[in-house]
Amino acid sequence: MTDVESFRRELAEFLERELPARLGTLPPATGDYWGGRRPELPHPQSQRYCEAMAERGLTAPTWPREYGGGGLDKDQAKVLLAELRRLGLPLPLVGFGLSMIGPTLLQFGTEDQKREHLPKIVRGEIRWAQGYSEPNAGSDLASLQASARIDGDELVINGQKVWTSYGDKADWMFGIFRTDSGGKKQEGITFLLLDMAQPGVEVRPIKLISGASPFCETFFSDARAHTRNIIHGIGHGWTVAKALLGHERNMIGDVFGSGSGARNKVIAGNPLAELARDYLGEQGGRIADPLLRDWVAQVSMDERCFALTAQRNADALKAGQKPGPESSIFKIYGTELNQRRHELQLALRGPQCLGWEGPGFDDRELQQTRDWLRSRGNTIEGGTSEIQLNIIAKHVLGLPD
Amino acid sequence: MTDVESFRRELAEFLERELPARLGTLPPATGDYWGGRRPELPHPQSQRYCEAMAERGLTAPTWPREYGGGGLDKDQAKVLLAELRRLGLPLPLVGFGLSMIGPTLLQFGTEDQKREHLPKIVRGEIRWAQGYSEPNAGSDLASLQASARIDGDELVINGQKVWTSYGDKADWMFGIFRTDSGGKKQEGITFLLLDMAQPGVEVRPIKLISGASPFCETFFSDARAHTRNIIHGIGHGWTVAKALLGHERNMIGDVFGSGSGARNKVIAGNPLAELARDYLGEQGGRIADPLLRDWVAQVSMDERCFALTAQRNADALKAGQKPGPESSIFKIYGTELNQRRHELQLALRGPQCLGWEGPGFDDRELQQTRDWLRSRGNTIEGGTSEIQLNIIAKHVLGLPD
Amino acid sequence: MQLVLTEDQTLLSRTANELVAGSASVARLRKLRDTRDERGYALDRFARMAELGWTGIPFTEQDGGLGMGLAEVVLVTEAMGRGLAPEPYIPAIVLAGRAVALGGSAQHKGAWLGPAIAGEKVLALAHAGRRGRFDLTRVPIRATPAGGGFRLTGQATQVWGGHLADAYVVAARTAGQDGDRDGITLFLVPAQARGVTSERQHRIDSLNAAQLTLEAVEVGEADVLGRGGDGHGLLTRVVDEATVALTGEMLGGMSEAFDRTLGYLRERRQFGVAIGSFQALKHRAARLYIELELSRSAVMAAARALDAQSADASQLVSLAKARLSDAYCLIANEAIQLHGGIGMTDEHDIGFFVKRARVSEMTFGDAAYHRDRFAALGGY
Amino acid sequence: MQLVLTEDQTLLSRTANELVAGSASVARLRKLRDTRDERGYALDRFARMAELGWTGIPFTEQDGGLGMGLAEVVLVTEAMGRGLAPEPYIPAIVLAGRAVALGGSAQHKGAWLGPAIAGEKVLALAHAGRRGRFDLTRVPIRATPAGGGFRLTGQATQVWGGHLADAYVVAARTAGQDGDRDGITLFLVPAQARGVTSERQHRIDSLNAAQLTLEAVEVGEADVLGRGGDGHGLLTRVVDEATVALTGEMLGGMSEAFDRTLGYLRERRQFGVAIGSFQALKHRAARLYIELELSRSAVMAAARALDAQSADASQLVSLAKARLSDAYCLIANEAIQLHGGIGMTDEHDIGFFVKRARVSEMTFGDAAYHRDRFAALGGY
Repeated sequence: MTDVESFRRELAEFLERELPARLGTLPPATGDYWGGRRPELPHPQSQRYCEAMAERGLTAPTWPREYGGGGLDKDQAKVLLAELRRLGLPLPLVGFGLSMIGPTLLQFGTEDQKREHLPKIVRGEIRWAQGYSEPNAGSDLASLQASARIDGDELVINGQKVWTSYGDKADWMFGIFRTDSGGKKQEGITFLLLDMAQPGVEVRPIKLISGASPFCETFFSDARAHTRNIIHGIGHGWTVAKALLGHERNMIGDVFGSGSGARNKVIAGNPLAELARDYLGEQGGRIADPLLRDWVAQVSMDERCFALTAQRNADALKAGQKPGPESSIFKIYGTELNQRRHELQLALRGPQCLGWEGPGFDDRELQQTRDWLRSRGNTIEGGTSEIQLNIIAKHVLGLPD
Repeated sequence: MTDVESFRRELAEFLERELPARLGTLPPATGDYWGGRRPELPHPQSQRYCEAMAERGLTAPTWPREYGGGGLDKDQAKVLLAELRRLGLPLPLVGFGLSMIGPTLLQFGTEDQKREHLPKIVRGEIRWAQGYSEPNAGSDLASLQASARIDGDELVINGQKVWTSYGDKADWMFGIFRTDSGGKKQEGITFLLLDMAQPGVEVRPIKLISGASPFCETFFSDARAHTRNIIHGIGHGWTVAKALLGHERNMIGDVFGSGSGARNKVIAGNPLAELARDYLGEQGGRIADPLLRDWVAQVSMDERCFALTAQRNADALKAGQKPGPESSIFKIYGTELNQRRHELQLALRGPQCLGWEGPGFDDRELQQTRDWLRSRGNTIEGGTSEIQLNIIAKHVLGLPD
Repeated sequence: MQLVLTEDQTLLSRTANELVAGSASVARLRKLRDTRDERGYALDRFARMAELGWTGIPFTEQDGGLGMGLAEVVLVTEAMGRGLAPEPYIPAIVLAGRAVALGGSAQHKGAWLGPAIAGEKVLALAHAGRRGRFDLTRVPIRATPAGGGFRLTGQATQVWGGHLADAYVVAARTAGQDGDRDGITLFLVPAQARGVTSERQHRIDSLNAAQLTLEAVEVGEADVLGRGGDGHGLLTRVVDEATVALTGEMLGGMSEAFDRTLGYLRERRQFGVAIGSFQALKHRAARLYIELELSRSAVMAAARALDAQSADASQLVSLAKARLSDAYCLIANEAIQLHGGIGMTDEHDIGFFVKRARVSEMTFGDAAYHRDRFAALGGY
Repeated sequence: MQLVLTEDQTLLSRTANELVAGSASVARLRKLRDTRDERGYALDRFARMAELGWTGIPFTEQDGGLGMGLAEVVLVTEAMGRGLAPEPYIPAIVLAGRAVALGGSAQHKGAWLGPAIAGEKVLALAHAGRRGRFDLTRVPIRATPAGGGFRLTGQATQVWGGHLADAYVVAARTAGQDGDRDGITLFLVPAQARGVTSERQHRIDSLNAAQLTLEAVEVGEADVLGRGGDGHGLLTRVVDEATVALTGEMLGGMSEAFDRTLGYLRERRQFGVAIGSFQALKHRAARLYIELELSRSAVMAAARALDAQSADASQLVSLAKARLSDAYCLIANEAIQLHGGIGMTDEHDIGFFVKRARVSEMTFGDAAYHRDRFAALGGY
């Protein structure tokens, strides 16, 4: 392996001297840049920063160089993150290209497919969306009906997908479609890549009870994909889809504090306790309301336990143990814990948690109310808690069907 | 209907003048008398009191006179209870004869069967036990295997029953046995009455984790019953058994406060609050520990709600509505509530709840600990909570199988 | 106390459900919300409720009412809860209206109660500030002596039904301070009075609410409801009554949310079967059903206890509000989970119940507040 | 802090499980109970633990120990919890033994700690009275000055491992009163000392416990552990260490109860199928599994934090004890319910875990006590 220290030095040189020299100001660590044909810029320099980093493959540090990646090993990648943190720089690029379809292509793609798609992901040229769920295929994903019919060297796609995250902002979609209705439902499913910028594809945002619209419905009427964008072959899409779902579940687990989140919450004082003090006052240095104080302690302790379990899991992986279906517990517990945290915050704020907009409520109150409403979906999206419990019962506990 | 007032007068005459004149002292209201061939006497006069009452059918007030009952209507029966309460007298007789097999015989028995068995129940001569569950037939009762083979005008019984309440004290058993192993498991079940005082019947008490042994195992090896003691005909026992289970579930519901229990608990101050004061002290008139105070309030409120629901159910029955499977909620909620009440009492007593016997713990502490252990069985016996939930989901909510 | 409906009550319940319940009614609330309707409810609907006599239920006949009680009120509010009817029946009639009925003079009743029962004028009651939480002694309006009377100054928040109301019952602090029961006075203040401004507030349930600001509003003896400085008792009484009315509404809302969820469990198919056939979901549904049954008993008992003014009435009010708060929120959360993704969409109606559940929970005290009150009233 | 076992720790864990875990070991406890064994555990077993070096784990090498820590102790106690081993490892070694190690003089260590580590003498610690609940400032023994020293009088209850112990570490009040941290002194009192009587107590878990009565027991400076009047800190420290050791035992007990329940779910057939195939039971089992995983993390973290004497060590101790108390009781209750009737019989082993769960919960503070402590240590 290369000498980590020399790597750090040349990286620092690039980040501290060369980049500023070329770009002038660099974007701050806040605000994610998702790239794409119609990129949203959290900072005027976000795109140029991304491109400059991409030249060295630093948007996808561990991907092989031949596909535009940085070809770094784990230690070097850690150094990169450390340096970015040290210099207060953001990740140059985020998105489902890097987190979902990229790794999937590296695992299942042909040489041509990798060469065609990975470099564009690395450079942030294409923003990707996921086409999985359908109105009648939620927990029972394999019963999907959106169809792809072979027509020469193209596939003709009809049907509907739902819960497409940021579908209205995406350029290409990776998804699963039915190419054969006979036989077992898991068979006859094909994993496809398709360009969403075509007449046969229509995207409609879905408004949630929280008022936000992070998801979309996608309608296909004779949309077209090229057969060279079939991943892992006709009828073998289910294998690819399941592998990708694994990445997704772990990703969600991370978001809900199994990673940094919950751990930092604890280390950086206790915001719940601060909120309680603010709304309930204190007596003798303690939160004045003993029941809510106890509830704050309970949630804080559960978050600490959850973070410790995530650390134990990470330490076990470092020690060479394989990740198993136990990781389902992070999805279940992390999302439910987030919901409980929000319910607690409602209780702490009392009637001030009831605002939707306008006078009488401050911004944090209004935001928290919406976050609470949004959190109700956490235990549904990305595999419901019920499905996760089934997985644990079957694959971890070995209980019979 | 007869004039209730005149009935009350003559009843009072009998209870206040005639009875004491004949028996001298009467037993106090405490301590149940179960009768039987080897009766246990909570009070020296218990048996004579029972017999004297039985002469007028007052041990089974509402049963028809021709079978030894009192032939009273509902209002007269209420008068009887009121008078007993007023005079501080106990019920003259309790047991499964009066509460379970008696009503079942009145519903399903032949004239001969009624004439043979009911009078002995009324007079407290025979104590009855129930033979239902088996080691491999618990929730799935219909899969029972204990067999009864016809042999002339007798049945030859082999196999095992468990959870026979007070089986070691009973004289006769009513139970269900397999007379036909072919066909649907609910068919080929026959409801039998048999004398337990015979060589082929062996009874062993089951010791529970609480140390008590209210239940027994009963072993049959070529035990004998007469065919005239088949109820409702060969192979039709399941119908009888289910009807009887209904009586039992409602009985258990009553025991756990749906009836008098919980209601009185509330009206008569709050013993939980007293216990909390005793073990935790108070501050400003309130239980000193705010969390346990809240828990006391929660359990007390749940008990009140449960009692009100039982009252609402009773009022609806009075108003002419039929009892439905909703009554399953009394079994589930009543037993779980009793368990929660015990868990709370453990918490109130703290480490003093840990005693089994001997020094360092007072009698109430020791008794409560055993009652708690015993209460864990409440949600299992008489139809597990899980079975009750299935019943509600299917028969009340109409959810599909 | 009989926990069963009389024939008249059964009839009233049926009529109420016919008029205000049913799925169309949620569409009505949705429309009022999406068109940003200025009032947030339909005046003509409210007038119709008056025609049917519902607004007169809790008032004596000499006050122009029907001389019935909360046992009947909760049947109306239960139907309103099922249909998420936004009309201010509880705040205008049960809360403010009853305050005028119990504490008002003949003039007050003539000028305000009569028209309120007739559905011609809308009343509201203002007693809570932004940090008062549920404490009825922490009123945000201060009354300072001025001439013969007082000047009222301060800001009340989340005044239910307070936007475009014609007059306000205002709980003001005439003496003492937060925490004191004495020194609170209820005043009847017309919306037109100088110094009165109300501003529409938008809460998650889309029902009518307002922030009421009083600046040196002049009031006199003639505007006092009940006895001056003695308003806490009256306020507690009408809040108890409105709380029971609200638990009736909550019972209707959670029953409707539960029924819709059951329907979804029967219809929604995954893995080739109705999801209602999965035992884990069956057991959860059965547990919710138990909560519903217990809740109904609590509501009926609290209403009858208040009507009979029995000694433990306030305890039963807290019993009902605590239980309904927990049960409605539980059922609402489970309703979304059991609906899955579709339940998270604004397009689906179930979300309206989830939002209404929260507002109801936080109105007149949450479960913890009422457990504490139940214990205190129980002497521990 | 690494939350993963080293190779040595893995090896220790395996040995410990081989010696004390396994179903036979529950039969051993049953026999000790049913024969009303005078001591309630096996001295030779305890000696064997000493031979294997387990009793030396938490002590420095100059004290004759192995210089390891609680990270290793919890591996031993976890195995003991799985096997419900009644030997007084926690009370004699971790609780009383560590008190002597941390506060004792060379004489104390020579006379008592060495033999304790060798398994030749059994120590116990007495600090709780019948109404003290979990408060470490409410010690039932009073010390009154007498000559150069003190006279100790009072009665301590539920002294774990205290029956037939050879010496007692006694927490006595030398100044101040209940609630004061100052004024508590720890004395080392031989069982033979005049005025010392201990009486066997029978608790539901059938483990060794005693009521210790002191009547004017004479002690002097030489019998003091740590600094006089300053015993609360030392007591808190060793109770924290013993608490972590106990959470290890609880983790073993709940793991065993869970495994046995899983086994029953797989084997027990009703309605023609294994009851473990019913989804409602599956989901409950999966929830218990999550609790197990979180509990293990808490135990490992607390042990390592105490070993490293990190700033938040005591908070992590409370984190672990609160979680394990709730989780063990939950799993024990579910274990009976899922076993059905057979689980209620004394003949079945599962009941032993149910009983041990309760005693563990109520030892060194229940979940509510430790949530309060966690919050207080967190500054709120």
